[in-house]
Amino acid sequence: MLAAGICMILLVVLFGALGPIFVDTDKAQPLATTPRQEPSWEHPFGTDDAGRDLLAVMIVGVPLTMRIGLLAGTVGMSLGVFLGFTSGYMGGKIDTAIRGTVDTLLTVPGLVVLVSIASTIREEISVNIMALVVASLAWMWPTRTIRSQVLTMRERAYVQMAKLNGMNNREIIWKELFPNLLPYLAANFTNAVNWAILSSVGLEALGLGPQNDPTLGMTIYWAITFSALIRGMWWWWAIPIFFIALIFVGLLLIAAGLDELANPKQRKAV
Amino acid sequence: MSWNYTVKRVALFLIVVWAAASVNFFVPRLGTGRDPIREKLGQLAASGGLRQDGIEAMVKAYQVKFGLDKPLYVQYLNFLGDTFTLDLGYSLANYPARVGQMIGNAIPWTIGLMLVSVLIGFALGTLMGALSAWPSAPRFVRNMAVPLMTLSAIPPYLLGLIVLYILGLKLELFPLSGGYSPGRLAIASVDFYLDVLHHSVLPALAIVMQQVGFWALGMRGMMVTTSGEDYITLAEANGLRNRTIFFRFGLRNAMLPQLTALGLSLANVVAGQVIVEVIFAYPGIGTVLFQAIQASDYTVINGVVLILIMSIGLVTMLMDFFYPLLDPRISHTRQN
Amino acid sequence: MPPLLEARNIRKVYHGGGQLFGGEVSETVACNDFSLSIDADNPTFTTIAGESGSGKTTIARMLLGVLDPSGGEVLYQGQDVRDLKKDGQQRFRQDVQAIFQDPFEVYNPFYKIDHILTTPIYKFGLAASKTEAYEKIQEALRTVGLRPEETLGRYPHQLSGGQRQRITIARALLLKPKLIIADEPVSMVDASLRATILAGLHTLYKDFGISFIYITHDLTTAYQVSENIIILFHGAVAEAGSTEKVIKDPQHPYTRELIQSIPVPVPGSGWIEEDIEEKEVEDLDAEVHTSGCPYALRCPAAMDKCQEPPPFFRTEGERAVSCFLYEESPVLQGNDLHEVFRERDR
Amino acid sequence: MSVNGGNKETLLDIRGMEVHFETRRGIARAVNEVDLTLYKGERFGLVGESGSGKTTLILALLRMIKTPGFIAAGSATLDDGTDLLKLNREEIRRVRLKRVAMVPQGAMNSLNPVMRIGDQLMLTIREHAEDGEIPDKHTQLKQVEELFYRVGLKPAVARLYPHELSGGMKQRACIAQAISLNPQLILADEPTSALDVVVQRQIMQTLRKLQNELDATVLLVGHDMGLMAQFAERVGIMYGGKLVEVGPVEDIFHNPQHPYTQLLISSIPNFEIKGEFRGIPGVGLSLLDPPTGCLFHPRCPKAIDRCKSVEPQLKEVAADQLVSCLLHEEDQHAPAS
Repeated sequence: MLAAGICMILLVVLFGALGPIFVDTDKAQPLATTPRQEPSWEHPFGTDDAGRDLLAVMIVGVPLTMRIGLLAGTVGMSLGVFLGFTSGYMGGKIDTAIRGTVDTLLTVPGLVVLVSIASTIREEISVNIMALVVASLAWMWPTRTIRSQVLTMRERAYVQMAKLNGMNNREIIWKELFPNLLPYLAANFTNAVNWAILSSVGLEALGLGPQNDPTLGMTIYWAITFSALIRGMWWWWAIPIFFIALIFVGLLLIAAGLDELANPKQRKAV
Repeated sequence: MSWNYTVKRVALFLIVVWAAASVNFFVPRLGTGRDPIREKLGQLAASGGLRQDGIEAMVKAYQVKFGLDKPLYVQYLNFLGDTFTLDLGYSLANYPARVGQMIGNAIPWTIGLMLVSVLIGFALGTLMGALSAWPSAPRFVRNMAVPLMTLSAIPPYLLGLIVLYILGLKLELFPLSGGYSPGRLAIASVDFYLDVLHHSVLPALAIVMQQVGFWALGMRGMMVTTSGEDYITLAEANGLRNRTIFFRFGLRNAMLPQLTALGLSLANVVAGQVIVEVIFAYPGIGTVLFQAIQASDYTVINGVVLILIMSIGLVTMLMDFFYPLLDPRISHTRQN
Repeated sequence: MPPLLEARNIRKVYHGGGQLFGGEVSETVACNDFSLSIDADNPTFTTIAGESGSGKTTIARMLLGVLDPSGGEVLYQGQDVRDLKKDGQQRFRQDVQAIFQDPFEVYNPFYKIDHILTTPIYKFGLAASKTEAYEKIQEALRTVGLRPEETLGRYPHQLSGGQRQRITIARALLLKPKLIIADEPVSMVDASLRATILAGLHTLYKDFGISFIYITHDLTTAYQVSENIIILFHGAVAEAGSTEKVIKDPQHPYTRELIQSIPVPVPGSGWIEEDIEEKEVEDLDAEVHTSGCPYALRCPAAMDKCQEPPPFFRTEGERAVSCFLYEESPVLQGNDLHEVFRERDR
Repeated sequence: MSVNGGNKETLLDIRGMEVHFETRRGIARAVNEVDLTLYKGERFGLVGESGSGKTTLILALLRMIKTPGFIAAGSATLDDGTDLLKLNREEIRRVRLKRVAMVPQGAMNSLNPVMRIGDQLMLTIREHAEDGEIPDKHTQLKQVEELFYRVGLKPAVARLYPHELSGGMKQRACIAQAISLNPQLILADEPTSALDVVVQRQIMQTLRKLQNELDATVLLVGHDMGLMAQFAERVGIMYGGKLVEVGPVEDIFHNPQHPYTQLLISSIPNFEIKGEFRGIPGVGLSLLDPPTGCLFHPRCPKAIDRCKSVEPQLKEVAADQLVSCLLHEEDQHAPAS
């Protein structure tokens, strides 16, 4: 599972990295080519209403979407690791406060809050700001799951043994807990990236994305706005969906594979 | 259920609503000046998104309402008061339509679609996930884990585009958009309800497909753990029928964490649903939100956000209250 | 000179179910007013015995300083372990060590078993060089009957339970502590290996002069290894004294019931046939929450007086019993079990 | 060979039972050519350390071995000729509880946490009733209360959930369930290992009393020799999936024949010896890489050369006492060339 997932993501990354060598990315701008062309040898993915070549759009857009996901995932995860470890290991009042906040915030529909934020700063949204907006909510799940993992691990006898071996809290966290949590953290990170991409695509599909960058979500937004579906321009929406699906399934497979590594109980059953 | 717990839980709900309302109040006032309404209206008028005749009337209405000459805290208190009485003000783009009215018209559509599709998705997904981890289930069921996982990974609105294309456009089995056929009178008749049902199949299908995958995946993990429990072994040793063990011992127990997850993920479910409505031009709250975003209609956007947060908060609270009925080990009262 | 380790009226109350928003708080007294002291210069082997829920592991963890008592204090050389400065902390860790129940769980699965042996050497500066450290480790492993070449460099799951437990004993040996708290060290080991492990502990006590606090639910092994015994019931001490006396001639009604319940490995001795007087306890929580003698609800000899907490009566020099049946005997001053144990040593 | 000593009637005859587990590193023989006869109304104790195959044997009799394990060979015939190992799924389901019942090891977790105790018992009774003969709710409840009375539980327990019961009460409820259809054979897998000794004695006495009333056979599996000495009439010793010695409890404890049994008996701690520790030397065997010949020979103080190559067979050495050891084969027969 892990290998299949990594292959899929690698494929997507290579597509974005090597694409510019073969295809002129200027054709991702409006009015670059003839509009409304079906897929053909000249335009393998077709062109849209505004005359953008969709192959070029994908080559520019896929890395942009991945970048939003990675940036937001990294920020969210870093916060999650910090808060999760603090909460789980320290316990007491700090834990109660962090856990209470996270559990409360989780019941708030994240995307809807993002809509509210994004619509206020709509004009200024760029790819990086988009990532920051999404990151503002991407830390909650990691905090929650890492906390509960740390909580169970903290009770393990080897942590007590480490205390008796004279290790201090910092050493116990980094030398005893962290290595064992690595697969969990990797799976968590993958999930955070996945969530970030999901949210950014969702916001973009509502028109709340970077207006001048052809991310995957914005491409879908334009396709919806200009009724590509009813007009039979299937390539306009099907192609970004294909890439989004590829990214999501790839990330999910990686996360599931890592989970299996971390959790031998699941491993037996599969 | 103890009083103490009830009071605490209701208080938490009110805090969430209060926090959401406060964010709604302060965020628009951060960047802009002291008169956000006039400023927003100015922007709208400049881009031609507003009917001219409404502007002055609306500005006046808002000034009276918020007392913009009054200090900020008075404005804030007024705003909170309005929020808790569900008075959400006027739509900027469709004055004199009231936000509450617009949302009120849309909400039955959303709730209907959502309730049905989430329930079907949850039930089907839970069952399939449980079967896929049950050692004595047929082989083909156990092999379904991978396709289910793929489905769960794709957001419902993207699935929506695909089913819309295949079942709506190509096969012409279902209408492409809307909640009912244009021109049909929205009166309570069998014909009308059938029409509504017909229109809701595709958006519901899109949500159900993704939901099935999501719940199946979670349930599979829970079922793997549950099927190793001692009480499953003893039930088998006691010669209970396989079906009884599966439903009353396996599924019943493995489902409990799923229900907690349902409460927690409801927020995400709703968000995904909002975009599905846009794709299908379904007359629900998502479409209202989408149109408001396109028209920069901030009062409507904020109203929708607030209503969504409130209703999800309400549902999670109710679920917390009902959970002890399902799991006798959890109790909100002290054991004596 | 203050004793090496002293528990002074320690108490532990657990609060359950408390959350920011939800759950009611319930209290469980896991340990009520426990006092004990261990001298450094005169090694002793003391058993703390009790059934599940008696609070024995809670006491062990408080003595080790990994769990803070809710009341009272644990003193290391006269100083509260919570207030120890860095070097004091270091000496405390070195002097008071532990062996745990599950010989698999104490190993971090990420590291080879060497980790558990090299860390204390490095942390406590026990060796000047890598070679010296390695020699010390080898020597310790050989002392507990393991071949270093068969154990070092392996991961915990590659060794048997018996080997793993012996390595933790080697670790304790490496540190040369003055006191080892062994929490159910043989309960998860097969019977045939149990003897080997217990023999290892006994060697450390006899040959290396290390004191032991042996925590167990198994009175037969307690009898084999220990000189003093403390019987716990629901967080309170029922009876304490020399192992020989307490086990061969139990005085507290609970101790009697406990010892009669042990199936002796002699066929046909009537354990299964003999009718036992069973007093069913209606309310399980009542025993935990009572202010009087916790055993009173089941006790065949219960009296009205048992609603009050019984003090320790010193029924003889080497024994104290917390039961009103012995109220003729003098009351043990200050609950100091050490007084009783010292009598045996004289 | 004659296994039937005296005039006891055979209840279950196990012949050549083999249970294998397929692992990545080869096949592990968890139960290895086991022959065992259980008589009607007797209390038989099966002793072994972890990994000796005693629990696997019980699960195999109930046909509950899960993949990667499987029953590779053998038969287990009840007194009416039914071979447990050959029944189809529905047939074995009907045998469970009705003829062969199990008292579980982990009573703490053996009851469905979301069902009231009474409902669980009634469900079991209904599932075993013939179609159309399902008793009404009132009769079922009466039946449950009667069962509770027999195991020493109050009728009110029927309305409680498992988490509201103490460990001992849970195990009583499990025993009530096990005897609900008057089984001929009760398989008890370390039924008291999770309980305190005071409660252990009460539970074992209850089990003993019920066994008498039902005239059922109890197969008690465990490693606590004291418990075996007190409860069992006959004892079997397992090592590495093989039965190495079977005999009356007095003989096993006072006159053990197999070197492993001898070491096992001498390693039991008691209140007579202080400061002396006798164990069994060496390490337990790996089922994946078993030694040739006698499985115990690498640890056996009395091993002879032939033990390394010749697999001993279970042979009768005294009345009712069977041992699988070459030393005894040598005693009886002239050394084979």
